Amino acid sequence: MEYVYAALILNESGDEINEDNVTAVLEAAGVDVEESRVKALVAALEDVDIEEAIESAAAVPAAGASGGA
Amino acid sequence: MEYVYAALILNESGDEINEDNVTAVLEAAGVDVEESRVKALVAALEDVDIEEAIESAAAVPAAGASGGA
Amino acid sequence: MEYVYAALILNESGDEINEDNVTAVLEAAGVDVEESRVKALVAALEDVDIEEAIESAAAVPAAGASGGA
Amino acid sequence: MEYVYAALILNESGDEINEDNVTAVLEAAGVDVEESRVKALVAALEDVDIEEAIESAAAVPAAGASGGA
Amino acid sequence: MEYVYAALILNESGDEINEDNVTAVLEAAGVDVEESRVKALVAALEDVDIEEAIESAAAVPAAGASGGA
Amino acid sequence: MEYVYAALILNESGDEINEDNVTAVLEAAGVDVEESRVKALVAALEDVDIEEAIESAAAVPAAGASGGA
Amino acid sequence: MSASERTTETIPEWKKEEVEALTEFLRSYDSVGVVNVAGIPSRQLQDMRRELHGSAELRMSRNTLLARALDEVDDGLEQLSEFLTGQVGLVGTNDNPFGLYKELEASKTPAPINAGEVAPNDIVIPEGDTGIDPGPFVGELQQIGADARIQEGSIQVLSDSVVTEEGEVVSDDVANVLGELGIEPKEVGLDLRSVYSEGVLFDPEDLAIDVEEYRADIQSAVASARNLSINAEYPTAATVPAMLQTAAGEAKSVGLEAAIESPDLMDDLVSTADAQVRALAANIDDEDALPEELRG
Repeated sequence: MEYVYAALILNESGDEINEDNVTAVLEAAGVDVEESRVKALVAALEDVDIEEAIESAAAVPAAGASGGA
Repeated sequence: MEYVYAALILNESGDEINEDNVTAVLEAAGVDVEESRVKALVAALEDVDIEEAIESAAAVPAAGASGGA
Repeated sequence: MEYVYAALILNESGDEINEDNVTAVLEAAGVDVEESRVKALVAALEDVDIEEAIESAAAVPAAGASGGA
Repeated sequence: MEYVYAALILNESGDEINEDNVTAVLEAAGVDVEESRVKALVAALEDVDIEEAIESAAAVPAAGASGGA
Repeated sequence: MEYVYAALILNESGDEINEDNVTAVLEAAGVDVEESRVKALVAALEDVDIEEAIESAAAVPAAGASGGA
Repeated sequence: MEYVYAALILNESGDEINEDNVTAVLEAAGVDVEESRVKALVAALEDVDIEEAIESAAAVPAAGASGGA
Repeated sequence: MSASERTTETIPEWKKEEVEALTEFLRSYDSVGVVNVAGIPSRQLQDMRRELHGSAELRMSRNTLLARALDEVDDGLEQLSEFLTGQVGLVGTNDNPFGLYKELEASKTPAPINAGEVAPNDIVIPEGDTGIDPGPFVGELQQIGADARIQEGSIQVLSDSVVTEEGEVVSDDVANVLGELGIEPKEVGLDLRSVYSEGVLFDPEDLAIDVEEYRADIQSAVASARNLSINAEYPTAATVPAMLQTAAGEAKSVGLEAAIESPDLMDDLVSTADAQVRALAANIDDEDALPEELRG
């Protein structure tokens, strides 16, 4: 989940969510960064309205997670 | 919320959640870091069982998200 | 359920949900394809609004989440 | 969601969920496959028991249905 | 319940739900048809919105699914 | 759903649920029968204990009804 | 400048040494706070010093000397001078000031209150059995406003009773009763008035962090990340199970909607059909049209 958190910090700071910035944040936290995961994250977020995606409860997950817990 | 995200990245990377590390993560994300907020976060999280909070969050999301909407 | 998943991938890629395409997807996944099931699937989906059916799935879990909380 | 569907088909066929197989399934469906997303998916699934994850979902709708009624 | 099922099949095929048609369906299924019940059913259904009645059951299946699991 | 209804009528009449019988019931109702769906239906029902499936469903609606009340 | 030179000339050697020692103390810590020590019995103060040992250090002296030492260090610490009134001490710590505040709060202990003191909060005699045998004490309780009776062989308080409101002066009678019951309504400890830490002056209100709020923030942050991961279809180990569930749920929903004759769906299709036939039957008024099992 650390990759997603990194994107969320950038979203709040206003810096662009690109591969360099995500990598920099993760490295500052001592994460052993995998380039492909960074790429995938940036690609996945490209067309996403982050604010909206954060707020709209991902339907199943919550339920599923609690069921699985 | 960026301060909390920073703590969560450190929690996942396994690096200590201390003032230096939180500041480093935030600065890497271009956040204009307020030292006192970092201090407050670090002091507060000393008393929080982060793993437990994360797990219990799994149950919360849907509700939390809709509550926050 | 693999036949249905195949149809759903085609639904997302935009390729037609026909016997050839469903068969191709399943074979690529190493499924031992039964022609009659493919035919039945394609016939059954003919009059169904897949997007709508998917969305009705999303509606349930969300409720589940709050119920489970 | 097509990447996840592809993983689920492989799970049912019994073929390994690796980058090559996921890519093959998606390409057969005419998806313009992004390598990094495949990598991210496969990495995320590494320690996940798919059957268990799906079944814990099955338990949820019940609450959802009655809760929603 | 077979009489009511016969009505449901006719409802989907679009053929009229009348005594002849209900009787034909039941006989094709090897049912020893009671004329008076067919009459009563057809009369009773005259004022029923079948689609609506079916949809009111739609909430159940999801629950049923988990119940069956 | 007409294919499933047809199978359930046969289940009640006691006649075998085979391709011929299902087809006969559907044709009597004016359905334009697709052989592949009949085949798939009969094959899929082979391992299903219909009475049990119905009973597990019957248990739920009650719950659903009380939930709705 | 000349004024300070003049005072320096006039102060005795021991004071100079004391100021020097205090200055050294101040310089050795990142954060320095002023604490109110009024009303703390000396033995309790000793205990607190010992508890702080290792994370913080408490120094007391005459307020004028404390002020002089603060001035001497002169890197912003002099801002603490205004809090040097009454019985105070200085605490130094290399912990962060929020941590210091938490520690001081945690070290506070209950203490009895004396007649003539101002109640720091509502003083309550709680409902319950006092364990005291019937006697004149019940009258004393009633007199100060406690809902007391003799019941089942002892004096009982029937409901929580406020005997002195916050801000009121504690009377002799109340103090006596509280003493008799062993009620300690005060919280005694080092009361932080202000902290100066690495360039910032903190009020106690700034330092009172709500740990529960941070816990809630973590949950909300996790929820946001989950939502984003799933909605953006970026799988992570934490969210991929949920995505699998969603996908499986979607397939099931499509399968049921289309009545796909799949072995995985047959149970559900049969139960759906059954539910539908029952729902329709429920709309039929004429019992003659219903199968025996559904007739009322």
